[in-house]
Amino acid sequence: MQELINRAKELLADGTVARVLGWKAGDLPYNPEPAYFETAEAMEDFVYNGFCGANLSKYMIEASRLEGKTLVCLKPCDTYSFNQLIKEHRVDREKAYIVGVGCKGKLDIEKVKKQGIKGIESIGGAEIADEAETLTIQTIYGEKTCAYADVMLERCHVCKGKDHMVYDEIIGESKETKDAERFDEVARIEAMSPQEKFAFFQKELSKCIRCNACRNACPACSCRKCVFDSNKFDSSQKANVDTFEEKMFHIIRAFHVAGRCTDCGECSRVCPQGIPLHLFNRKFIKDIDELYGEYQAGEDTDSKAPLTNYTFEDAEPSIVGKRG
Amino acid sequence: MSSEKKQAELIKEISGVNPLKCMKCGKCSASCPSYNEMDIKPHQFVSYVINEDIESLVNSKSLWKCLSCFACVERCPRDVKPGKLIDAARQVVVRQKDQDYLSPNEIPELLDPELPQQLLVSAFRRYRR
Amino acid sequence: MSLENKEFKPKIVAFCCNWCSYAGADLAGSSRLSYPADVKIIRVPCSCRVNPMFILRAFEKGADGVIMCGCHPGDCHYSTGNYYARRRMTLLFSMLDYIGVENGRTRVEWVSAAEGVKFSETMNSFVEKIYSLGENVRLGDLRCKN
Amino acid sequence: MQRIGVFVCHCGSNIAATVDVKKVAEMALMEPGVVHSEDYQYMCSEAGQAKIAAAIHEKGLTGVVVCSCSPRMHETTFRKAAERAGLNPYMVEIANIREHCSWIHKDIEEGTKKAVILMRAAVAKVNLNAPLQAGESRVTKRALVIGGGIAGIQTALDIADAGYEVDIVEKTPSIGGRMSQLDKTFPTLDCSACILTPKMVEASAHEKIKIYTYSEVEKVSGFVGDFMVDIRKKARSVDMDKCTGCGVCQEKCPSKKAPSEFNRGLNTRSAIYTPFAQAIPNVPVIDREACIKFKTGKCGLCSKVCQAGAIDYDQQDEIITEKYGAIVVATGFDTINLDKYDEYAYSQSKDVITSLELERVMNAAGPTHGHLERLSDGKAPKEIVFIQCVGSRCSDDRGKPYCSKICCMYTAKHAMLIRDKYPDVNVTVFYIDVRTPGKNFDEFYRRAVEQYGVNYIKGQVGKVIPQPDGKLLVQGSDLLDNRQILKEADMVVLATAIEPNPDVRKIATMLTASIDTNNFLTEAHAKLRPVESPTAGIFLSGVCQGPKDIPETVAQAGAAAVKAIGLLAKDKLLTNPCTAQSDILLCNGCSTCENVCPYGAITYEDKEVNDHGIRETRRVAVVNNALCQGCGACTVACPSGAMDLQGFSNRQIIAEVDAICR
Repeated sequence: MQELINRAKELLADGTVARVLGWKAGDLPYNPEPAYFETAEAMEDFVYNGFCGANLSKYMIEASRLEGKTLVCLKPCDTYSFNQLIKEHRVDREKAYIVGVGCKGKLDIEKVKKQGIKGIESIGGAEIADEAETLTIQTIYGEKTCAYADVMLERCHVCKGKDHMVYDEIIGESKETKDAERFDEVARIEAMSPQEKFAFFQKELSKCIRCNACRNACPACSCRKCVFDSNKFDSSQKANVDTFEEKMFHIIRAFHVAGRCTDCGECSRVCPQGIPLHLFNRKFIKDIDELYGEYQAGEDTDSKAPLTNYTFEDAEPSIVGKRG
Repeated sequence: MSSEKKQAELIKEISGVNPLKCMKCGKCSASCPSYNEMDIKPHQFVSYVINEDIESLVNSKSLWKCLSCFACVERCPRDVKPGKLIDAARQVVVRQKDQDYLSPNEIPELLDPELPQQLLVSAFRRYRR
Repeated sequence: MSLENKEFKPKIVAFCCNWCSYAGADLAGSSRLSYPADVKIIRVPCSCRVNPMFILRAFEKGADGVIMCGCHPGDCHYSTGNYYARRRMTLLFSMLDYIGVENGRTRVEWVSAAEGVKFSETMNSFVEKIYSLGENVRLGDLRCKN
Repeated sequence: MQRIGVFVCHCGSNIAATVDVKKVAEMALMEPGVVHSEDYQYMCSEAGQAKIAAAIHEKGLTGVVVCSCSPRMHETTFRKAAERAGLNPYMVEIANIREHCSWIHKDIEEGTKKAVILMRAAVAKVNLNAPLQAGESRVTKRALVIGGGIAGIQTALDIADAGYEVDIVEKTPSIGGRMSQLDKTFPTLDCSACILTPKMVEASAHEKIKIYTYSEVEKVSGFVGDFMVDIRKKARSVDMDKCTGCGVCQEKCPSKKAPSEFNRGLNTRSAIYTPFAQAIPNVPVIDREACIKFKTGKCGLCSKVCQAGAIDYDQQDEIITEKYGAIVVATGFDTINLDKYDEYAYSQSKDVITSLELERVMNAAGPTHGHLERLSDGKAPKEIVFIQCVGSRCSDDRGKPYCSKICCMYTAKHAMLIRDKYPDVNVTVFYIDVRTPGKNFDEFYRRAVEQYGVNYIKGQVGKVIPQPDGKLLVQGSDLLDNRQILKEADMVVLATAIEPNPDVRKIATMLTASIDTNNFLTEAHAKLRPVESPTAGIFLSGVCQGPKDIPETVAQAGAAAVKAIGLLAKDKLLTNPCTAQSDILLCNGCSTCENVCPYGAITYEDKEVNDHGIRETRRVAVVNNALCQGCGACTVACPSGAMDLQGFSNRQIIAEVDAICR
């Protein structure tokens, strides 16, 4: 972390960048939040540890409009989102100085809490410089430990790899943390009976409180104004508006990001209700891979997206019924 | 439904043929190797079915003169397949119970080594289902 | 057609492209080829104009089945529209299947302007399918709050 | 709020018999925005249109819904009527209660219920309609004719005579097409070449006509009035400007084994060749597959003997890009492949030939120099059997479901000509029906029977069996005599079904012209617009639209020309105002829409926007309304809903959905 801070100060000092986009400590030991730093002094608040899951790519849409370059810290998986945003002309590559930061998997505080660890005062071992495989947690009930890998975010178990897709320099080491198959969960649901599938999603989706956290965090959901906030699809009767929004929100959101979603997992990470929203996006990705050939959004900045492309021999929609 | 109509429907069902598709080109009769033996000619089969006169068809010589060579089925440009119609008529007869017919067990001892193979094959086509 | 469930009158929305399928439906009409009145057609310029939101909207408003018809692949009046539509609908239908909605409720058929017979046959078989599936309960509310 | 008038048409009894029109009109008054409704016998009549106009004036209508036949039928009629009454034509919508309702339902209660729902959907849509203004686009005053047969030539001549430039693109080395292969024509028996070649010459000499032979259309973009076409001029290997057409190269060419396309492969030609003596242009091409120079690098004899120095082995294909206002398709036909009709022994015996091959045999320039002889041994036939409907009227996948239309007449012609020239030859025709609708056609057929003694037998042939002695045993049936016939023949002629030129599918795709299951191009209306494709600016000439004989082809060619001239005579075209439009405040500038636009109508510009007080420069999508054809692909690709289609907006379609599901 110190290397990162020193380098950032250097670049601020020589005027290469006007500001730094990173994380600062939050009000709890496990909730650092995205922040801009414009001076060396401000950099004192900078943190980077296992709880810095937030994908900062999306902030670059805004930062691209600011005066001067912005140093942005991107983890390997964040760089996919950044590439996708370049492809969609949403960020200006010239306005970004990308520091590819090392990542050995990011942590999920909910999983820590699920282990019965409560009243957390501080957490050791969540800083990237340590090679520690365990977290040491000071709580009001005394010291507790848990294995790092056991409390990683779901997305880190299906890590896309430790390589940054786009960067100006790399600081820190990364580690591939993949120990599960990305589509296993989707396949498990696919194998269910329609009743079971419906019951599963009914249970999950009925938790939704429409707080829009998923939408706000998603780097693909970057519309200036979401269709759910504009009147472009409403009928003239205002009374209809809310219900349609409410009922179809997640499926429409997933469809809008289909072929553009990099599977960064932010939607599930930020959901306060713990809905596994990534399962929608990942279903689309699985279908796209199977029907139209492997495609990873954000791997490059110029390939044609699956939904703006076609072949003469594409599968017919009836394949859905035939696959069984 | 009259019994005649029932019979005609049965023929259509067994054969899977829609006799109304026939355009009366006569290619079936032109293809038939047993044409001269038949009293009702292949191209006429359809009209017997359309006119619901299955009785005549069942009692015709043609019923047993058809070799089931299926040349007419093969060549019919309209997918009408007179061979299937007459075969269906035979089925109607065969399906009538308690009739005195040859049982498959009796066949081996009746076999004559001089019998031409073709005859056997066509006999199996005719009687096996 | 099975009409055992006399109470149930399904609502079926058919999106038809102006150039092929809508004309095919016209031909079915002028050829007096009947299909159930449960089907109501909405004219769109091309199958690629059909937004998944329209389909979801229809279900949310109580439709029991939605069918989309367009020109045969390769024959699109706008060259490529139906190729995009094909991908969009495949993915949408797969998603609906994934969340447990009976996939018989959605269908895509390619019907040309000359295929009045196919149009009527398609609608007959689709309506029959919807009758067999019964009322749509699952898609009414994806959030599924009762 | 709109002030909408709903007009319900009885269409005589077409609608009124299964829809309670009064009830529909009554129910309409309960819909939001509807201030007037009425029903009338024939809304499309002058009196009906007057009622609409009167209501617009008296009730101050801002929108109109007509419940009537398909919008494909009378949408324009009603929109024009509204326009005359001072209403924006795009404020009119049609509820299709005839084709989509009264004609398919029998129960009046059911029909009425559905009609009411269709009316509601249309009212819901009109509530959200906005006045639209048609734009203008220019017309390139030049036509393209694809195909240089009699259809293409006639169309080109007629357009050129009206004073417009025309280009003909012909795939083969010469114009002339199928008609140039024919010997005589029915029902007057005049020589085909004698009536065709003057037209070919006229076309080639016409100052307004440019002919690209040995060329193919490669790419078409643009739209009515402004098509951009790439034409591939295949390398001829002969300089067209230098060649004098002396023909010495063809005489001297040592490679003479290539099958002659013009003579249907019945004899051979040289590697450097003109398809036939009267070819236009009279400039040979080198068939590079057959040419020794191209195959081995040695030879070059043609180059040596060419006094004009016209031979150019290094010539390359050339792409010509040209703009056209109208395109006429005249791609013609071919006979079907007979591989699946083995019972007629076509592949087994040289003496079983198609009718088109017989044309070449009968022709003085053909492989037998016009002598009727068997191709196997050159002997004069004594007994000839004609078999009709080979591959026509078939419901299986071996043939075509349609009647090829021309066979009955050309067979009568062949039979008559043979009996006339060789009275000792017996001619038998096996037929299913003899179809002779046409002026002097049945008389012609009767002459073949009565005057020339051609033996017509009603019944098909089941099999043709080649005999060891070279004869052909024909097994057919005589349905009228109820007997089977076995006939020994020396020659069998098959009236082979015709099918559209196989290239037409590719061309139709390029032109986005629709095509039916038999590969015939679809006309815009089967009765009222038979020479126009549903795609604006594309016209149909000749057999590419459906089987027809020469006079019909020439008539249709003229009709297609008139339609093309009608288009070219305009300086400007009104464009469809139902185009996409981007809301710059919602646009993300993400380029997704640009990627799906088939017309390249969307570009991105940096624009100054004022987003509720925030002024900034944004990259936003801009639609070129002249290029946009209104398919709507972009509207669905756009995630934010910034892109919308005028006339079929998201809100309009959703309103229709809601009305139907209400």
